[in-house]
Amino acid sequence: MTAQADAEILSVRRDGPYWQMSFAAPGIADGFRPGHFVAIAVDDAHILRRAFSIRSASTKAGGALQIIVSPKGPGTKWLVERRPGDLINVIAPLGKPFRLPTEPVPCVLVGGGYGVAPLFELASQLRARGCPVEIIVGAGDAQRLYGVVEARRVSDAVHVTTDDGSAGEHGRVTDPLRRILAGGHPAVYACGPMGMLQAVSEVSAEFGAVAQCAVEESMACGIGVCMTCVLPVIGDDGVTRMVRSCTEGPVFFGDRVRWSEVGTVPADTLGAPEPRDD
Amino acid sequence: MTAQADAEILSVRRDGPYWQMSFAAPGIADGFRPGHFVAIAVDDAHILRRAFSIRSASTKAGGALQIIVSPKGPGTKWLVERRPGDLINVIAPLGKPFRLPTEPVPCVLVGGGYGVAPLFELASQLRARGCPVEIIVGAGDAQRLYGVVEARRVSDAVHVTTDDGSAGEHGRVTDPLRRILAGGHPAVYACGPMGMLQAVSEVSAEFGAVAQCAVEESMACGIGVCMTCVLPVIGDDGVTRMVRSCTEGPVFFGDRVRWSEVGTVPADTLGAPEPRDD
Amino acid sequence: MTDPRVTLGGVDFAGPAFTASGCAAAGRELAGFFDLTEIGGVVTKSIMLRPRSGRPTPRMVETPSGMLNSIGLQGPGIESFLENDLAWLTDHGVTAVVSIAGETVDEFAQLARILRNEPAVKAIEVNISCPNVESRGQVFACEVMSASSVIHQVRRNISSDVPIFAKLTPDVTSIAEIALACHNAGADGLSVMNTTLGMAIDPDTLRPILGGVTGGLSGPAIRPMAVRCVWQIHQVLPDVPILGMGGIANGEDALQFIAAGASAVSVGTMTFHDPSAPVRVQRELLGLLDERGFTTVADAVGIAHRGGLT
Amino acid sequence: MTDPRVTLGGVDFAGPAFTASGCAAAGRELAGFFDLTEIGGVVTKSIMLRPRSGRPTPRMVETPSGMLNSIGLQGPGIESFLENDLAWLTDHGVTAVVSIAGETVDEFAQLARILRNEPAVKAIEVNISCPNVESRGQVFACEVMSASSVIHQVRRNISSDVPIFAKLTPDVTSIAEIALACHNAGADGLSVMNTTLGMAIDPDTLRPILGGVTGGLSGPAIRPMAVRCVWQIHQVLPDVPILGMGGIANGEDALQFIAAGASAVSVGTMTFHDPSAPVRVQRELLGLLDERGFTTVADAVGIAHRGGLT
Ligand SMILES: Cc1cc2nc3c(=O)[nH]c(=O)nc-3n(C[C@H](O)[C@H](O)[C@H](O)COP(=O)(O)OP(=O)(O)OC[C@H]3O[C@@H](n4cnc5c(N)ncnc54)[C@H](O)[C@@H]3O)c2cc1C
Ligand SMILES: Cc1cc2nc3c(=O)[nH]c(=O)nc-3n(C[C@H](O)[C@H](O)[C@H](O)COP(=O)(O)OP(=O)(O)OC[C@H]3O[C@@H](n4cnc5c(N)ncnc54)[C@H](O)[C@@H]3O)c2cc1C
Ligand SMILES: Cc1cc2nc3c(=O)[nH]c(=O)nc-3n(C[C@H](O)[C@H](O)[C@H](O)COP(=O)(O)O)c2cc1C
Ligand SMILES: Cc1cc2nc3c(=O)[nH]c(=O)nc-3n(C[C@H](O)[C@H](O)[C@H](O)COP(=O)(O)O)c2cc1C
Ligand code: FES
Ligand code: FES
Repeated sequence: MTAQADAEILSVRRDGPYWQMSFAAPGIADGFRPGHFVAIAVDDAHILRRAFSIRSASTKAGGALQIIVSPKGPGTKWLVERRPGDLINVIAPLGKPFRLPTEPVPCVLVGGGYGVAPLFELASQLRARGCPVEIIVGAGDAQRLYGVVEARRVSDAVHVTTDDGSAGEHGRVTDPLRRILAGGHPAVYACGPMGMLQAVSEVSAEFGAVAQCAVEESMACGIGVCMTCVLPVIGDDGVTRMVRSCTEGPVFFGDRVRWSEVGTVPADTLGAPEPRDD
Repeated sequence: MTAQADAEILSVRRDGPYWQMSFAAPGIADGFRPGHFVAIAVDDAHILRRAFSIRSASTKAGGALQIIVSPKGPGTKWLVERRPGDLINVIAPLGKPFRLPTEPVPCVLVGGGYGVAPLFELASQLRARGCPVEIIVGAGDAQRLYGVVEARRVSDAVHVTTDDGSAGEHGRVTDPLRRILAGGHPAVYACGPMGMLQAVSEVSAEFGAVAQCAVEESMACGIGVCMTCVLPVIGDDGVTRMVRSCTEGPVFFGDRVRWSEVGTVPADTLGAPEPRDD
Repeated sequence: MTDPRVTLGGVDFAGPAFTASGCAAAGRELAGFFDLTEIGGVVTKSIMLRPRSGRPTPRMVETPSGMLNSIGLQGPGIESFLENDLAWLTDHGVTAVVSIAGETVDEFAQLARILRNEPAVKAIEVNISCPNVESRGQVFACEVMSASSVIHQVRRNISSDVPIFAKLTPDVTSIAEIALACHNAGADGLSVMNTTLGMAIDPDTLRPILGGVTGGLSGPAIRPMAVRCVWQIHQVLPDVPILGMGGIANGEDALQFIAAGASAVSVGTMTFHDPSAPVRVQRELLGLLDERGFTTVADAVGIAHRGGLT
Repeated sequence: MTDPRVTLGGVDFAGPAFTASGCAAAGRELAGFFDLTEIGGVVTKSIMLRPRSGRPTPRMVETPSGMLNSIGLQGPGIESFLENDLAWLTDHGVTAVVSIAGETVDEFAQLARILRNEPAVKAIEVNISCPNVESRGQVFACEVMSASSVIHQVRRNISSDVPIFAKLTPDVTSIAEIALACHNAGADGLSVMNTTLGMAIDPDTLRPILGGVTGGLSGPAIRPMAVRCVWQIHQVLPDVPILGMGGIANGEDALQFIAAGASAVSVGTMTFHDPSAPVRVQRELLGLLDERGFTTVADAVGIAHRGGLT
């Protein structure tokens, strides 16, 4: 189902600090579910692909995918300089997507910065199953907020927060989340920076909820063969393993990820080095 | 006088297997004399510059340079894909140009393939000094002939040869050269592949003439600091040295270059390794 | 058409290109991208006796035309490997070259004993480019004595039908010397080369980026170094098969290794760029060999030492 | 603003960036591109006792993010160097660090004696990464004994006011060991690193491309290796100045070297891309140091060993 293709860029549109791109993806778009990502090859000078959440897929005209790019380093900068008609090599869909509830339960979706990208389509699919959906959109400041209008279109309520109060509520996404959780037992979905995912998982746990979190770890291959993208995750057997976020994620249950130990190998991880004197 | 600049591409035009490019070169174009070359930085994946003979310079609109590019490897292919408005980083003018006669002597200019590039402007300057000019244009086949029409415009007579006889005379540039040399004592100028330069030098010598030859050696820096572009050249003192073609050339007197030993270090070169038993 | 088959240490392989250890996991993830039975085989990620967590993240840094990694040999341990990974390869008819790694000479010996009863193991790559805990953490392949002991122990403990390839590090004063020692100790072939040690520092924090501080540099950046290593080893051991690797991105790159003396090649880092790189490289290589008139891959091996094409 | 001045082996230099030996000839050709007195100094192309023709062409191959060269130490010999090149540098007020190379230990000693009377020589870089004709052509810096003898002889024959820097090759099992030996033999500092040995084969002729068969790999491709070498040496010799180099293209790259333990940097191959790279790198480096609150370059030296910025 996952395929590699030279995809023609259909549009590149700037939206504040982000860029929205779409490209033809014949045969790829069909398998898309929210939470999947795409790995894109950039210029010759950089050999590693760049990963992006798939924002949405359309099946018209052979299929197309949309992504949101925040230009940061050389690869993302190169990408946003592409023009319609240019070809980019893509591999998609990749990863394990968000799991949808089988019952029409209320849902709250939390997105930080460009992390809202996969949430629009998720919201639509949840609502199609009869789930009431609220979306919390957060960012450092008004500038870096993404997709508030779109969020309103696909949900029943939108809450906006910024760290500096320049738009919406002054504070963190966890403030409205806490209020929503206090008022009911929704399913929680989140995508955004690791710190936010940790906070969302912790607040959810306080209220007995488990958040599904789409993580972002540095990836060399995106397809499960290199072992660079790991983080400590507790398995069904209670054992912590260093787990690949590209194939076993990017979506994890928030109570399984040892958030505060991401970037370390916890001492009780399977196969952790034995403490040495040196 | 030599300067480095981000130059705006003004035009890129295909002409058979070659591409003619021109770019703005404020302050650079003034110093141009035929035989000079320009070193152009290409894409990020390639750190070395590419060298091109300057075909002509115009001083209009702040100055512009023209070159002829034969796409071969990644750098030249990248270059011909540039579009007007793109910027390329150039260093020019580089090298020692052709020396012009002080008397209005007859001149014969020999160009092979894109090697004719510097000859048009040379012809014009020679004619401006009252020198009658004939140009010999050669190539492997008709396809790879360059600039025959332009050559006619700037000279008194043009001779065309191809190795396979697909255009002009069937044979080598040395065939018409030999006839011309037999009929007079012209100054000889040549630019093209090393084999051709060697042949031109040898035929000239037969008739007691000395050809000025613009050589093409693989260059890493183009400005005299790396010592990659050397060839064995006999100095005024009769001693052979490995001489930089970027700063002491690209134009050399044909009788000074040890053509058949290019690619070796002749045993009597200054500082040549002593023969060893191992 | 050039015959794709190659023989390495007495064993036949379907083609001259392999995956590189650690760049293809145990093959399964690549099966969606190309037919694994078309290439010479899958060289599996170096496996150790026990499960191993590997190093903390970040485990990689992109560098000019290459990357650094400090995975730290993460893996499930030999038992789980046999049960899940090797079994999958066998079930799918994929040729398995099993890479093993240990922290002590004895661990290598134990791994060899465990593998001796596995008919699916076509060949063994002995990754001696990993740290030797018995000797100041220096890697085994840094020193003639430790490299030889490992190879000797593996050779003693495995059937003589199974060729063993010693995987060498370039980070030594004379790689030819280590290669000779490994061959004398019983290596049927040499895998050349592993990554070279490198490092990157974050310009903002001014701290090493990698969780492991230093890491292995791989990719096209190091290709000229790898071609040189193959050349130097083939010079002293012209009859010993070399599995060449280091920055191979296409058929021309692979051809350089073959001409320098490799009998086959592995494709590593470039698989991250293009998951079907191993089979693409193989097809391109065979096409180039064919164009140059070679009927077998073996005919081109080391040809650069014999004056090249004439 | 960060003070650009640095002190290396007791001598003051105007800035932390230098040219790299062999990548700037003797400076003159770069004078048209930037003011040579702004940088720390020009490290001249390694000079030998007698004129030397160097290797046949082709002398270079472009490689991914780097290049191979086999120049073979072409140069006019020390006499002509003093008369023409050093004189030009003196006349133009440019700080000269003279790189010397010999085929025997005695040639190094002779070069040192000739230079001892030259007040214009601010420091000497001893290129021990060249082949030792007395010892199977292995380079001096490959071995503790030969490296030490050269450094010892140069140190004995030159005034103690002139610091000497030993230029090391990365192609050794332990560069820290060679560095220690050189320091013990009298090197005031270490130039780290020279090129690493590499090779390329022409896919059409299937012969080595370089006239010298193998050549030195340089440029951004090898930067992670160079940063690692600097790191390893600073770890064992924290008080010895290191002139760091290998693939430096911009201020961020240079900052990596400083943080890893270099007291100053040299810019080599990237000068071919951008003739004013040395001064640009210096300006960018000083800008980055300033942004990070350093008042001197020295304050940032080796900071990655001390936990980085806090
Ligand atoms: C599952 C997933 C989904 C993502 N979704 C989006 C998205 O929708 N929009 C968006 O703008 N960005 C997204 N990212 C982050 C994006 O991949 C990085 O910003 C991008 O790879 C950085 O490339 P660069 O050339 O700008 O930076 P560089 O720093 O030059 O990248 C160097 C290398 O590091 C890797 N890398 C660096 N930062 C990251 C990172 N944060 N995550 C993964 N790899 C990284 C790159 O892939 C590359 O191999 C996502 C990452 C992951 C893992
Ligand atoms: C003085 C001079 C004038 C030239 N004039 C022209 C011209 O007018 N038109 C034209 O099309 N070409 C000209 N060339 C040749 C041109 O420089 C090369 O074809 C070009 O550099 C090849 O780059 P590439 O990326 O296509 O090939 P690659 O093979 O990828 O080049 C790799 C490296 O080798 C160097 N190199 C390769 N071939 C040559 C060569 N023949 N000469 C010098 N360096 C080389 C390149 O500069 C580069 O650094 C000239 C060369 C010189 C030295
Ligand atoms: C992420 C990564 C993991 C690796 N893991 C191993 C390993 O487990 N065992 C091993 O012998 N080599 C390992 N290598 C080295 C490769 O097998 C190969 O020797 C090296 O990367 C050079 O080839 P390349 O440039 O094609 O990648 C690893 C390389 C990378 C990039
Ligand atoms: C063309 C060329 C010639 C060189 N010549 C010398 C030399 O004569 N002496 C020396 O010590 N190093 C020499 N070097 C090595 C450089 O000084 C430097 O150590 C190496 O290239 C790594 O730095 P870089 O990547 O910035 O070039 C040379 C390098 C190149 C590319
Ligand atoms: S990115 Fe390679 S295993 Fe996940
Ligand atoms: S190209 Fe560098 S000296 Fe001529």
